[in-house]
Amino acid sequence: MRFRATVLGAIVCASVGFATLPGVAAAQGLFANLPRNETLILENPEGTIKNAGWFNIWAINAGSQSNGLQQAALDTLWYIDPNRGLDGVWQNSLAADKPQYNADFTEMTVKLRPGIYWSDGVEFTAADVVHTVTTQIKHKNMRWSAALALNVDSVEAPDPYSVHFKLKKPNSRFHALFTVRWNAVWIMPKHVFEKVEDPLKFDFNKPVSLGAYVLHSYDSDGRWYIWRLREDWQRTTLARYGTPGPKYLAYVDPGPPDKRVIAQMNHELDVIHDVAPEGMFTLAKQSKSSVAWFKGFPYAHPDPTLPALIFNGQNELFKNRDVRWALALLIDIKAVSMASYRGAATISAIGVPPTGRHPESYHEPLQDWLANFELDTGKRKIKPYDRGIGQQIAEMLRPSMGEQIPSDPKAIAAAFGMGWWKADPQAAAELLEKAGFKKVGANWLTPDGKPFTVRVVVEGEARPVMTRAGSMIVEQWRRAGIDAKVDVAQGTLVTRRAAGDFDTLISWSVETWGGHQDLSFFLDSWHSQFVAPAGTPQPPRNWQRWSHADLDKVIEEIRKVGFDDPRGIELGREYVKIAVREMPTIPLMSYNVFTVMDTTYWTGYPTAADPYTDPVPNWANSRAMFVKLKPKS
Amino acid sequence: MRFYATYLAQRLGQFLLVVFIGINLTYLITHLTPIDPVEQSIAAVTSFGNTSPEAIGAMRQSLRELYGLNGAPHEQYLAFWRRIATADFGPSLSAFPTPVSTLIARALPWTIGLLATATLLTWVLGNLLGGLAGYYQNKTSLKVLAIIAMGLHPVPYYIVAFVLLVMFGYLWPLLPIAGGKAMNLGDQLSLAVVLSILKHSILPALSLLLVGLGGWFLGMRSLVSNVVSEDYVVYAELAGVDRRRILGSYVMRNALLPQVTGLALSLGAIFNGAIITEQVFGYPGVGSLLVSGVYAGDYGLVLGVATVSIIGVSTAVLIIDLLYPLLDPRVTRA
Amino acid sequence: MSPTVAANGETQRPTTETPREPVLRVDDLRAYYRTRHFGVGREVKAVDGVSFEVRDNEIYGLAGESSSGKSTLLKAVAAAMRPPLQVVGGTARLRFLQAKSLHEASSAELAQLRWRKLSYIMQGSMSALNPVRRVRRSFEDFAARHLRETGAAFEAKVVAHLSQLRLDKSVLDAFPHELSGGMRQRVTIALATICRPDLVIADEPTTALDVVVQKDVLDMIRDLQRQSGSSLLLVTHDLGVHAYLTDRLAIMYGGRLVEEAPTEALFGNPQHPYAKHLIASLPRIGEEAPKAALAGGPPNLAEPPAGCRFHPRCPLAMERCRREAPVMTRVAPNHRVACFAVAGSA
Amino acid sequence: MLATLRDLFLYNPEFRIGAILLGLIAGMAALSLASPYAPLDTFVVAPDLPPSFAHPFGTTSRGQDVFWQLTFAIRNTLTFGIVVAVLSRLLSLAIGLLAGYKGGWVDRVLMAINDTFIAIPLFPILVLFYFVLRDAMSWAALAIIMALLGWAYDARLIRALALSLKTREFTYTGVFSGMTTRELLVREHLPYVMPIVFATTMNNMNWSIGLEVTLSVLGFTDINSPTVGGMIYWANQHTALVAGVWWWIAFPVILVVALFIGLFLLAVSMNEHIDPRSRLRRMGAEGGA
Repeated sequence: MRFRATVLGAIVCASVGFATLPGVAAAQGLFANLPRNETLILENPEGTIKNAGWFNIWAINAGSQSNGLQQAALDTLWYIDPNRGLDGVWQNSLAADKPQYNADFTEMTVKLRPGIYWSDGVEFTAADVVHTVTTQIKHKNMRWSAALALNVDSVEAPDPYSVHFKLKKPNSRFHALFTVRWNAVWIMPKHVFEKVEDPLKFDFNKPVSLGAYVLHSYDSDGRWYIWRLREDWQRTTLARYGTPGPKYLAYVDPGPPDKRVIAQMNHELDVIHDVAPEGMFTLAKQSKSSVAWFKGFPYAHPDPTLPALIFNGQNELFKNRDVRWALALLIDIKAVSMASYRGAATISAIGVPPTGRHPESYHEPLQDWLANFELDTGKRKIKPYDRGIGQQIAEMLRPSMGEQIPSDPKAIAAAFGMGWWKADPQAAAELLEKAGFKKVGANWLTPDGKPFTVRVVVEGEARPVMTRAGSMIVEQWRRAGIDAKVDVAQGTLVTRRAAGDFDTLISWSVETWGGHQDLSFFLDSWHSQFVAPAGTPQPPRNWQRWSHADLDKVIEEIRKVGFDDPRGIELGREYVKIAVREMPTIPLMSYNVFTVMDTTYWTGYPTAADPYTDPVPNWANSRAMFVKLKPKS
Repeated sequence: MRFYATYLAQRLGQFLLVVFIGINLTYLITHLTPIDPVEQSIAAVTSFGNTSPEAIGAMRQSLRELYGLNGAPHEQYLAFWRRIATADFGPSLSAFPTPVSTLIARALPWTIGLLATATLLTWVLGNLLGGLAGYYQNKTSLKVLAIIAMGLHPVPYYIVAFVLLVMFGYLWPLLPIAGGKAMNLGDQLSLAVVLSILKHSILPALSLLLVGLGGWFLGMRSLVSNVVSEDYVVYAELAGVDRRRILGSYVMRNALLPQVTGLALSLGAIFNGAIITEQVFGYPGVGSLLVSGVYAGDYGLVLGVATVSIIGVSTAVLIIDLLYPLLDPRVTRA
Repeated sequence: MSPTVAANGETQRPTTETPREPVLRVDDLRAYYRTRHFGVGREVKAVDGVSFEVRDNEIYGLAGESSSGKSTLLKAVAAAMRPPLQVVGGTARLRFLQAKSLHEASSAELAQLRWRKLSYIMQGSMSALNPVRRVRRSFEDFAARHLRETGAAFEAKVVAHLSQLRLDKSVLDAFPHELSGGMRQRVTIALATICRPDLVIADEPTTALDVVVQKDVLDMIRDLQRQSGSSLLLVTHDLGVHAYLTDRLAIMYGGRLVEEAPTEALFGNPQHPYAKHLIASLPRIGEEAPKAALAGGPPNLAEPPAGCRFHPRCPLAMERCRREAPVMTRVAPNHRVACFAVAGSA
Repeated sequence: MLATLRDLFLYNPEFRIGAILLGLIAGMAALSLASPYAPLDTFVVAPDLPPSFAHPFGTTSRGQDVFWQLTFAIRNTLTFGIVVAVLSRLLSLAIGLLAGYKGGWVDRVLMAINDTFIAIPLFPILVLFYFVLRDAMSWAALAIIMALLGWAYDARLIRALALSLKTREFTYTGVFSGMTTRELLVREHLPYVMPIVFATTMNNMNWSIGLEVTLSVLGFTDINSPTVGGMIYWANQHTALVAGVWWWIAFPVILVVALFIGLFLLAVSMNEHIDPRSRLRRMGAEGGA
C-alpha cells in the first residue's frame, strides 16, 4: 500500500509542479527585461533563421534579410515607396539627388548626402559605394555580383560625395539596382570589409549599421532579433523625417497563422506580417486594438504584385490563345475572390497590379478600351469584359459585412477593383471547339483525343490564399468537364516554376514599384531573349515562358526612354493591350497582405487613411513607420 | 561469459545493419527529390530583389560549382560516406555557409533534453501505474486510470498535442505556445533561464506523456497480471513473503523485462514525435530542422539530421540491449 | 522400487502409540473449481468430502492417479487457493491455528504461521524460484523474517541447512537457471524446511527427477523430517515413493478418499478394489504375467457418476454402489475403507 | 467463428463497445453514397454556419457541410487503413512464418532486416517520400509505402508463434509425409496464426491511420482526396479555431478518436480471446466473485 501511496504522491507533486510553474515563470512575458512600451514587435515572415549569427547580406542566401537588417540597419542610394511615401514616392536616401544619366544612358552620376555616419562613428563616403560595387564584381558569388558585373564597366569617386558609373551598354534603369523596392543593393562599410580577405566567408557579426538602429541582441536559435535605436540616429538618413518612436525593434518568428493571431490578442505582437483572412476577421472582431490597412473590409494592404494563373507557354496545349482565353472565361472571379480572400481581394483584369498609383495610369484610362474589346469565339464575336464585377462583389458582401462595405464607387473600385471577364461557359466551349477540342459526354478531349488534363500548381500552406484561389479555379474547370487537379508543390514551387515543370501555376510574374508607374521592374524580363528552352531553368520573372514580337518591341523601346518619361506609361499601356489579346497569364487580383497592427502600445501606423508607406514589415521600405510611430499615451 | 560475447557481437551487427540500411534509404530518397538546391538559393536571392535575367544565369553557374553538385552519382555517394565517417555534412545550403554539423549540434540538446526526459518519465510512470493496476486488480482508483489510459492510448499524437495547444495556449492562455525559452534572456544559465525553459517544455512534455503513458500502462498491466500467476510468485505468497517485496522484486521485476525491450523498440518512434512536437509547439530541435531542411531542399541538412537521428536512435537501442543481460540473467544463455 | 525395500525401511520406524491432537485435521472438505465463461457456468468437484488427519512427526502420503484431485486437496489444505478454485464446505484445521478452519483464518494470521508452522514444497521446482533473483535473496525473502536473524548468523544457518541437503554454499550466489534440476529441487526443499515448520506439504517433490537423484532426495527429506520432528504431507502418484517414505498412506479416487492405512498395511493388504488394482499393477521382479488393465478411465469430475465414483470401473460393483456413495469405514485400527463390498453396510 | 464473435459480443464489454463504435463509423462511411454534395465541391452551402438541423455538424469556411464531408473523409480514411493492414499482414505473415519455420540463416537474415525496420525512425522517411513523389503521392501510393514499412513488428510476433508451432508433432508428420514448406505453412500453420493476424490488423490500422492523419494534417499528403486528416488540414488553413469555427475541427477529431478507440478495444478483446491465460484470469475473476 505504502508503495502505491508514494507513487500517487509523486504524481500529485508532479502535476502540482506543472500547475504552479507557469505562475512562477509568468513574471517574464514574451520578452524578458525589455521595456515593452519602448519596443515594437514585428513578425519576420522568414520564420526561424537557421544561421542566426550571419549578417553579411551581400553573401548569397546566407542569413536573414528581413530580420530588421534591411529595414533598420542598412541603407542605400534611393527608395521608391510602394504607396505615397513620407514626402513623395521618390526618396533620395544616401543620394542627395536623383541619378544623372548622360544622353545615351551609358553613364550615371550620383551626388551623396554628407554628414551620414556608420554606427561605429566612421563617416559614410563615396568610397563605401565604390567598395560595395568593386567587391561584388571581384567576388562573383555575392548577392549582386552578376547584376553589377553585367552593367558596370567602371566606377570611381571623383570626390567623397559623388560617384561616377560607366556602363557597359545603355541602361536607363541602372539606378533601379540601388533603388529600394523591398530591397536593393545595400551599401557595405568599406572600413570593415576591406580588412576581410574573403567577404563570402565573413559573417559581419555584429553588424555595423548605416541605418538608425544597431543590433542589440539576437537568439542563437534564430527566433528573434532585437535592434536598438542609435544614440547618434540624427546622423542617419532617417533623421530628416523626425524622431524614431520605438527605442527597440524586435523581429520575431511568431509561428503559424493561428499563433500569430493569439499572440496579437495577448498584445505580444505589434505587427503581423500576414494571416489567413479568417484570422484577420477574428482580430477585427475580437481585438479592439488591432488595425489594418483599410479601416473595415477588405482590410488587407494591396502589394504591388499581381498573382495570376500562369500558363506554361511551352506546353503544346497552351500555345493556342483560344485555349488560354477559354480557360479564362471558365473562371468566375467572384467565386475565386470569395474562396481565396473571402471577398477581400482587389481584382484586376489586366497585367498591372491595381494598387499604388497604377489604377490612375492604367486601369482607369483603359476601362473603355476593355469594355469594347472583342473576342472571336469562331462562331461569334463577344465583348467579355464586365466593368461591374468589383461592384457586384461589394454587393455580395454587403449582407454579411454591412456598413463595412463602402458605397462610394471610387472607394469600391479601390477596395475590390473595377471589372473582370464575365464567366461565359458557352463562349469558352466555342473557343475550345475552335481550337479543335471535342466534348464527349461531360468531358473535354484534346485535339488528339486524349482527356483534357490540367494540373494547377499551388504552394500550399505557405500561401493559403493563393492555394485556395487555385483550388477554386480547379473546381470551376472540373465542373466544365476538364480533368483539373490541384498540385501542392510546397517548397518545390520555386524550383518547378523556374524549371517550367508545370501545366499552370498560381504565382506572379508581374511585380512593380507600386509608387511609380514604370513597369520595367518586371516587364524587361518578359523579353523573348530571356525565355529559356523547354527543360532548362527559366530566369525570373517570365515564368509563362511566353514571348511575342510586338511585346519585344515595346520592351526594347522602354529601355531607351527615361525613368520618369511619360512615354513609359504609354508603352506600358501597349503591353497591357497585347497581354489582354494574348492572355499569356490570367491576371487575378493584387496580392493583398493581411498586415495587422496592434495599437495597444503604438499609434501612427500606415493605413489607407494615411498611406505614407507599406506596413508590410519585411519590406525595407517599411522603415518609414519607425519615424511615424508614437507611443500610446 | 562466452555467451555474452556472442550476444554482444549479434547486437553490434544489428546496430551496424540498422545504421547502414537507414542511411542508404535517406540518401536514396533525398537524392531523388525534385528540389534543386541551386534554384532554391537563387530563388531566395531574387524572390523580391531586382536582379536582371543574365545575372541569374551567371550566378546559377557559379553556385553549381560552389555546392559541388556536378559530380557523377557514384562519386557523390562515395563522397557522402566519406563525409558521414567524419561527421561532416558540408555546409548547409539553406544556411550557407554554416556547416550542417553546427546546426544539428545547436538543435540536438533541445530534442534530446525534451524527448529523452519525457520518454523516460513516461516509461517509468506508465510501468509503475500499470504494474500497480495489474497487481491490485480491484482498486477503483487504478481501474479509473486504466479506463483513461485506454481512452488516451489510441488517439494519434498530433491530435493530443493540438488539443493541448488550444486548451492552454488559446482557451486558457496559461503557457507559452512557441519557442524553447523566453526571448532576450541571454544564453548564460540562470534560474530565470531554467524556469523559462521548464515553462516552455511543459506543454510538449505533457503531450508526449499523455500519449505515451497509455501504451506502457496497459502493456505493464497485462504483463503483471500474467506474472502474478507464475509459480514463483504463488510460492512466494505461500511463503508469506512481504507483499511489497513480492510486488517489487518478483512481479514488477519480471514483468518489466519485456517492457525494457519495448522501450528500445519504441525509441525509433520517439523521433517521429520530435518532428510533430516541434512543429506543433514551435519547439526548437532537430525535428523542425529536418522539416525546414526538406522545405528548403537542403540536401546536406536533411541527410545530416536523418543520419544523426538514425545513428542516435540505434545507439540508444544498442545501449539498452547491452544493459539488458544485467536485468535478465537468462538472456545470454538463450 | 518395491515394498520389500519399504519393509526394511519400516524397522527403524518409531511407533507413535498415544495420538494427541493432530497437526492437521481435515473434515468433509469440499473444494470446487467454479468457472463462468461466455455465460456458461461450470463446476468441477475436484475435492468432494474428504476427511483425514496428519499426526505429529509422521509422513502422511496421499496417492492417486492424475486428476484424482490430490493436488487440489493439497492446495486447499495449504490455503494456496486462487480463483476459480474455492472451498465450498468442510474444514481443514491446523493445530496451531486459532481459527477453526484454515479458510476462515485472516490473511494476517496465515501470513504469521506460513513457513514458521506450515510450509510447502511446490510441484515442478523449475519455476518455483524467481528466475531473476539469486538463491541467497530467495532465502532472505522466505526465511529471514522467521529466523529473526540477519547477516552472518543467518548466512551461517542457511549454509548449515544447505549442507544437510549436500548443497555447497556456492549455490547461494547462483541464479535458478544455473542449477541442475536436482539441485534446484533440493534448494526448494531447503527453503521449505529451514524454519523447521510443524507441517510441510510436498506436492510431487521428486517427480521431475531421474530415479537415482530421486532416491537421495527422498533420503534427505526423510532425514530432515526425522531430526526436525515436523510432519510431512506428501502427495505423489508414484506409489514407489510412498512405499519408500510414508508412514501412513491414503488413496484418492475421483475427488474422494477410498482407503487409508499404515503404509505397509495398505501395501500388504489393500481392501478397496481400486487400491487392490493399484498395488497389483506395481511391477515386481521376475514376474511374467501381464497385468489386467482396468477398464475405462478416471471420472469426469464435472459430471461425476452417481453413488460410488469408482463403480463404473469396479469389478465388484453392485446395485447399491450406483445409488449411494460409500463413506470411509474402519475395518481395522488405523485402517479405513470406503466400499460397500468390503466394509459392508456402514 | 461466427459463434465466437456472437459470444464475444454478448459477454465481452470491450468487444461490444468496440464493435458498436466501428459499426456507427462504418455506417457513417456508407452514408457518403447518399451525400447530396460532391466531395470536392466547395461553396455549395453557406460558409461558417454552426451546427443546426439543416447542417447537424455545421458548415466549413469553404462552404461545405461538415457532416457530409466527414462521411467521405471517414470512408477514405477507413479504406486506407484496411488497405495498409491487408498488404502489411501479407508481408508479415510471409516473412514471419518463413523465418520461424526455416530458422537458421534465413531466420537470422530476415529478422535482422525486420529489426532494422523496427528501429528506423519512420516519420522522416515518410516525409521524404512525400517530397519525392509530390502529387504522385496519392493515398494509394502512401498506403503501399506504409505497408512496406509497417510489417516488421507483427512479423516478429508471427515468427515467435511459428517457432513454437515448429516443434509440434503435426509439423514433423507433415514433413515426413513429404509436404513442401509452402503447403506446410499454409495448411498446417496458418490456422494457428490467423487469430493473431486478426488482432494485429486492428493495431496496424490504428498505426497507419494515425500516421495518415498526422501527415495530412501537416499537409504532407494528397489534398485532393478528402480524409479526416485532410479536413483538419483545411480547417487549420482557415485558422478555424481562432476564427471560432470549432465544429470544423471538433467533429473530425471526435470521429477519428472514436475510430481509434473502437479499433483498440477490438484488438484488446481479441487478444484476450486468443491468450488463454488472460481468459482464465477473466474466468477466475468472475468465478471468484
